Amino acid sequence: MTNQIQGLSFLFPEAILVFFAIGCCLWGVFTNRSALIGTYALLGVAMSALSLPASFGAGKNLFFGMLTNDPFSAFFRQVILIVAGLAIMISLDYKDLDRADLGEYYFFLLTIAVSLMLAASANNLLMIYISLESISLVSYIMAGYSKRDIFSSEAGMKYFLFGAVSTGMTLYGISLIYGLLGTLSLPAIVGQCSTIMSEPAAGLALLLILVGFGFKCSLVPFHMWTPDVYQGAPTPMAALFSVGSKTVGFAFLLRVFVLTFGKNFESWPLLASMLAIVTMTLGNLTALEQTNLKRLLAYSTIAQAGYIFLGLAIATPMGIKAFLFYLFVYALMNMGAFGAVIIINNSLKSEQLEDYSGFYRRDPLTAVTFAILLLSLAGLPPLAGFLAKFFIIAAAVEAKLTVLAGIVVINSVVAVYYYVRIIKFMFLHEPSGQAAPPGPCRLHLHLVLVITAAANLILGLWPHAILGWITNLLRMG
Amino acid sequence: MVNVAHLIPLFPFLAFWVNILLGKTLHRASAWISIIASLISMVLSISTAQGFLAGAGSYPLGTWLTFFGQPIAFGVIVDPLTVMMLLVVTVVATLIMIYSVGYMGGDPHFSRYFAYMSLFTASMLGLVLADNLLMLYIFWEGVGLCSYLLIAFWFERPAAARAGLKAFLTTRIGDTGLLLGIFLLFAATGSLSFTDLSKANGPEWMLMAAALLIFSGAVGKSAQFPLHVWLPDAMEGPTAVSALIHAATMVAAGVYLVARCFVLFAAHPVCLEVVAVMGGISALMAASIASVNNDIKKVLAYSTISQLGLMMLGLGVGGYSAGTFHLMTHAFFKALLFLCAGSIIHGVHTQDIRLMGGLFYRMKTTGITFVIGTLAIAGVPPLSGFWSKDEILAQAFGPHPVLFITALLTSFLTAFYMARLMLLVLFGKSRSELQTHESPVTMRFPLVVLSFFALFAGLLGSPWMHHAFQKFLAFQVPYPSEEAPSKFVMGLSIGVSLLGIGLAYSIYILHRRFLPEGIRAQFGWLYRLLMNKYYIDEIYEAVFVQPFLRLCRLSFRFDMAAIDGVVNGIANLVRRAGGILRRLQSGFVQNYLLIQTIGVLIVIMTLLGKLCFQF
Amino acid sequence: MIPVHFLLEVSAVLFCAGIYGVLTRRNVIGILISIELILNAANLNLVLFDRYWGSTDGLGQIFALFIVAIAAAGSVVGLVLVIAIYRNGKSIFTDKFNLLKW
Amino acid sequence: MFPILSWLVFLPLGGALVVFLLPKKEVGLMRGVALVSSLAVLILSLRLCLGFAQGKTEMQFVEVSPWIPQMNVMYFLGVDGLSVSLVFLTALLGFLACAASGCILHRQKEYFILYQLLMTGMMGTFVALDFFLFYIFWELVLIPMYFLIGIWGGPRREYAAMKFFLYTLAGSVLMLVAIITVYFSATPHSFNMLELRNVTSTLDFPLQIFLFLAFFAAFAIKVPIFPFHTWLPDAHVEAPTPISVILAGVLLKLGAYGFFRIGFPLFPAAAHYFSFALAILGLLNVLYGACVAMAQTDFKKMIAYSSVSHMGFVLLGLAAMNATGFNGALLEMFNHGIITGAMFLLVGMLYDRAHTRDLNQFGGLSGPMPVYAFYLTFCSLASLGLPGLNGFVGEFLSLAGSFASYRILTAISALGLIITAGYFLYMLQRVLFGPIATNPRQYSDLQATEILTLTPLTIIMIVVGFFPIVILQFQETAVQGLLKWLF
Repeated sequence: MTNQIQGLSFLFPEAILVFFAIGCCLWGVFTNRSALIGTYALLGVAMSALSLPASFGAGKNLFFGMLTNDPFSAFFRQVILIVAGLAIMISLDYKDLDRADLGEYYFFLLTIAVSLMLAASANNLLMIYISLESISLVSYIMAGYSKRDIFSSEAGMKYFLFGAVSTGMTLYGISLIYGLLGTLSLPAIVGQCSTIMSEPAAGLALLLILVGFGFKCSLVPFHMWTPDVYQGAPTPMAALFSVGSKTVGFAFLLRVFVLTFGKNFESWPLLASMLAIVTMTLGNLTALEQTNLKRLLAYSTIAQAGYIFLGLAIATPMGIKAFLFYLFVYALMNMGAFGAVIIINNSLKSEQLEDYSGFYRRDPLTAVTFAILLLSLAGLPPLAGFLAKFFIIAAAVEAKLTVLAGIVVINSVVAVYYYVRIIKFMFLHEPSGQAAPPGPCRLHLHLVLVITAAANLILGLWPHAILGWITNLLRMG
Repeated sequence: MVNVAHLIPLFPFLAFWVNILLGKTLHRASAWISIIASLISMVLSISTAQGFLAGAGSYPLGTWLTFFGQPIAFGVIVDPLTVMMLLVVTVVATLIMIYSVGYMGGDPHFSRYFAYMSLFTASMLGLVLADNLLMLYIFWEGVGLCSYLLIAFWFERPAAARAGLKAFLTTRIGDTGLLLGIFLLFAATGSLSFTDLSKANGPEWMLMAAALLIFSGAVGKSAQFPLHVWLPDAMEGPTAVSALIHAATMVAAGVYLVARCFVLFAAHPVCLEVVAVMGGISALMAASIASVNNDIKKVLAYSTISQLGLMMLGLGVGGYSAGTFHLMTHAFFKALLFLCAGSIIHGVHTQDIRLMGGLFYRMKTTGITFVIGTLAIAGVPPLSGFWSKDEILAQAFGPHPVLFITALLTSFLTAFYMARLMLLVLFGKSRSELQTHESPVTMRFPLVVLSFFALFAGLLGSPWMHHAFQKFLAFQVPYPSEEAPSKFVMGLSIGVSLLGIGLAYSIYILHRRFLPEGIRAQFGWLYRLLMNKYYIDEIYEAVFVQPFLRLCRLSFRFDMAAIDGVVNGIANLVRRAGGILRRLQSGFVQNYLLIQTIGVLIVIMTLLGKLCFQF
Repeated sequence: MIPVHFLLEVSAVLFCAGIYGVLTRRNVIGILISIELILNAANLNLVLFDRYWGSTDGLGQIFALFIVAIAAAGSVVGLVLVIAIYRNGKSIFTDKFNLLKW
Repeated sequence: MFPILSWLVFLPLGGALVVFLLPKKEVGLMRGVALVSSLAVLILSLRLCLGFAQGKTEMQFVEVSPWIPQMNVMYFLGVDGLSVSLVFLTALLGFLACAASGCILHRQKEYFILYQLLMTGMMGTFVALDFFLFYIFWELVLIPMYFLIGIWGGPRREYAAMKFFLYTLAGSVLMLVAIITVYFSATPHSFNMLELRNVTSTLDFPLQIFLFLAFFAAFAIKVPIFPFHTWLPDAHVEAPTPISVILAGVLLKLGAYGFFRIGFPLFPAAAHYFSFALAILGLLNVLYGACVAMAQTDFKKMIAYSSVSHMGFVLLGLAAMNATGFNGALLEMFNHGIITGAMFLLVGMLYDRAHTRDLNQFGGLSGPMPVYAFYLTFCSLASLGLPGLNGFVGEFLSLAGSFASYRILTAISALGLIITAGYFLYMLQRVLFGPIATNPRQYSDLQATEILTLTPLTIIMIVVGFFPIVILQFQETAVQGLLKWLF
């Protein structure tokens, strides 16, 4: 029983989030319009974050091994809370939400956050499936959140159909694993899996599992939903999908494929690195000709997922380190970038690239911070994005996979084109048409941008803290 | 004894800067700054000469740079050759500058002209003082620059600008050879110093190649065949410039260079042979062209080429002192001739000799000095040209019959065309209504002084003064002793000179025709060939210049189309690939699922295949 | 006693039928039903393997129950989205929805 | 000890911050700040040169402190004979180009911020001795440069800026892979450029070749070496005058400097192996660049291709693998910076008056613009390698050095001297000589400020031309040290 009580203390941050989510829901029942609901939700995330360190003291295996309290879970939960906080902040000033049911909106948002956090600690395939589904179900709704918007509905629909099939495949894979081993607990599987890996069914099962996870991370060929959903969904949600869901997807991949099956799954490095390469290349190439910003960012996230996944594919300590660092930095970069898209959409009512012309003249702060974020995404020094890519390349080189490193760098050159093209429109072009007055000051959004841009700059030059954290974490994990 | 030799070029150099920077304020006074600077140089040169006679010699000044671990010193060489050159250059330069005061009087860029002249003087003096090939090369290019600037001095004239370009480029071809020669010499011997040349030992072929490459520099500078084409065009510059640079001093630098490196050539008979043959070709070719040309300056220009060729020939047949002797006398009488021509042009405002005539009576001083110059170059004793030319003929006589005949023929032609020039310009009746006037005193004074030199400078090397000049040159220099001219050679030389003058007289004064009908009809092709300078310019244009320019345009097009095309092509290819790949995203969700399923199937196939077949 | 492999084959057929349905049906409701087939294939597997391993904790069966519940929730969400899209696009055929593409 | 190198690198950044804080309208003040900061950099660099001990092979003014200890990245700055003259060149051209930035007529605030950022990047590249730091500075140059060309450039600025950015980036990312490979080859892993050579020179030969080629990709594009040069004419032509000055004067040197600092010392075997290939590339650069320059009608493009040609001499000197060649290459880098900087300034001055760069539209400018004519002639002569001016010494030493190693090849590339003279004089003929252009009134002669920006450069041309020892003395020892290491 002590185990379970300890477990409750572990779940304290999640509990706070649930509490605030229900609060949001109730508040929304009474008044729907209050912008304070968002602030309230933000408060919930903040309190949850404050309570997070205390939860690390709980034991390692919780709830009959359904959850684990390992360093990775700690890492992912922190990332998720940061992302959730940023998502709420960019939602606060999202104009298209002005007439929506805010109570509902923040309820769902916090629910996703809770599911993400649970997923981060899931240590049993059953738990993984449940958390995966609970993230997905809420996400489908959120993607189709703008009820009167056909684009949003279509996005929701596509997300749902694609997701349901993918998770169905994963489920089938899990059932096969259960059939092969008779257990779903990951630590138990570690001990046994060496016996089954020669069976074709094991490979089939793992591959089917990979479908669902790859769907979350939008790895090629499980990525097809990504651009459509990001484009149609409300922008803060797209941001959350692109970062939160991906974080969890990668957490699953790390836990299942690297930590659990890793050593016995001989095809993994080859399979994963092929997938990573295809992912980054396809993402980058397809992004080149995009004109809708959200769609462009969607393809960019696909490419970024490829880089991140390469860290897992290499799966050396250096690879894992690079993977974690990249994921962290990616969360910051991408949230900021989507924030910038929201600001610009607020003032221009457009997400088309050509309408970004001369945006620098209208709102220099946004333009400059957005440019920093884009350059960081492109991986140019001295920004954090560079360091992240640097580690990935370093991991590849260290593992004597110099060819992979070469592919990564060439990809990053291709990527620069479309990132810089956005910058080109914002800075090099003159504003077209009549100069619309800049929208009202959107404090939160600017704050998000400044924070993420500054973080990218600082992490690029002084990554000590994060690096130390990750190194420490790897030593413990 | 104070060494002052290194200060000689300094003053003209300072004068250059003063004139170029303060030109606007100085205006007329800039001429006197340049003249005074040259005068100081002249005085210093004389004192250097005295010092040399008193036993002073070369001395180093410092290190310029390190070259393959060897310091390249810049130092001053003081030997008979240098002393002679110093005196010639300073005297002629000073006189010509004085002349220019009058000649360039009305020019708006008066001070710039004198600045360039001073810079030239400085470079030329530096050239003759340089004690190693590298320093020589530096000043060598310096005089080339001044030549360029002064040829293109009247920049509004497109022809002048073109001529400047041509001069610089043509000489640069030779200079590049010289540079390579310097490299090669250094590679072979490890030294560039002139004093080390005599003990130069290295691979035979390298030394030979070096000597030939060095000679190519001389060919360019001294306008020898095949790089002679620039000199006639260079006559676009002011005539005083032509006198100083393109007659007396700079073009002689090539001869000076060969003389300076004479030991190197002398050690390889083949090289000497080449020098002699090239000189002979140039001499005869230029002399033949000069015989038909109608531009007073061009005639003199070809005459210069011819005379320089003769000097080369002299050096080539081993006549070290003969060549240099002719260099000195030529400097005086050719400068004189050019200045006279300048004076005439100044008076009649045309350069076409067919429009002149009878000027002797209206321009007394110019006329008399012109006659003296003509007789000197034609080799009429006892004027200076006779003695020096005689030396060369004497050297060639005997061992080199072909060269000797060439030289003799050149002498004949020289006498002929100079007489033709003189007769057409000065005598006979005026053939057009040209206003003429005698030139101002600043222009006449140098003429008188130079004609004095033209009259008597040759005596220094005559038997009457026991070949003092030759002995002076051989002083401290271990060169092979040379033949003294025999009576036979002398007689022959006088004979061809008089023959040439006589022929010209009979054609142009007695028959008063430019060319008798019969001859013209019979030798029409020859005449056209000569009038067109053997079509060498046209051949160069067609064989080198135009194909090269075409090559340049072609390479530019290649650059744009091929190289940049590949770069842009790759970029476009990548972008187009993106454009195609995005079409995969059809918008139909079931297509997406299909792609996903196919992807999974492919992976399964490979994985299963790998498991089953262990590939 | 039905042989294990027989049931496994049934579930595999179910799974493939589900995938096939998902790929071929143009009606969203039809696709929803096909998804249920996939889930049920997994359910069948889980229950089968539970028996096969003779597990004491009944993990497979519990999992199956979870799936049933989640599938129900999933269907609800799916139907919600079908209604939303019908309201906006007046159609529930997937080949009518390709506003978002390229 | 006064951290002079840090000051040199980060002073412009401070200037950029100050400009950032100024209100947008205070254009004069911004210019003032930028000028003062670049002047301070210039003075500091002079101080550096004066304090530089010439007889020492090792690094001087070294600043070391740990930076990212997890990766063993150090903040490691220092100069030796290879870099000190380039630091001075950067500071000088930085100052002069800043002074010539009057032609920037809009968005001055951004301009001066970016300009000073660029200065930091360039300066940092020359003094960084830690690979990681070096790479950061190396890439840092790209971003401001992109904006500087893209915002203030000519009609095709966006194309040129993007091309420059992507092309140079493509090269440098390969260098990044090589840097990381080198990093892992050492135990303990290290980014220290100086110590790594002990490790890298012992790697197996194929690996050395591979790494050298990766570095080569980065440097070759920057130099630029034929056939990787096509970004250069576009970028140079489109960039505004001060940026062209920086591009040609400093940026191209980064590549050649890379060979000296990294390519050769780290991979001596590869350097020996490739030296003949480098010499051939140098020959191609010289001749091809000169030929293409000859065919130009655009003044700026001509100068741009002349840069290609001149950098060929640097390559020849580099490939010579002897002291004279190395000295010549280093000196030629310095000289080319000075001369081409001045040339671009001159082109800019003419463009400001005529609003065209078409060489066929000019003529007879010697008349209305005698001072301009003087400077243009002077710089052209320096560029075509007239003895007595600095261009000659560098070319001479480079050629002499390579002649000792490759006779025929050098003899062929000496043809470049003739062609160079050809296109420069042809340019002079078209611009300065001939009948006076149609509207002489618009060609006012140079103003005092313009003369002031040109004069220091011309003085340097003369001083170095007559006393090359002024520059050579700095690099002599370092070159000896490098050679000792190579053989």
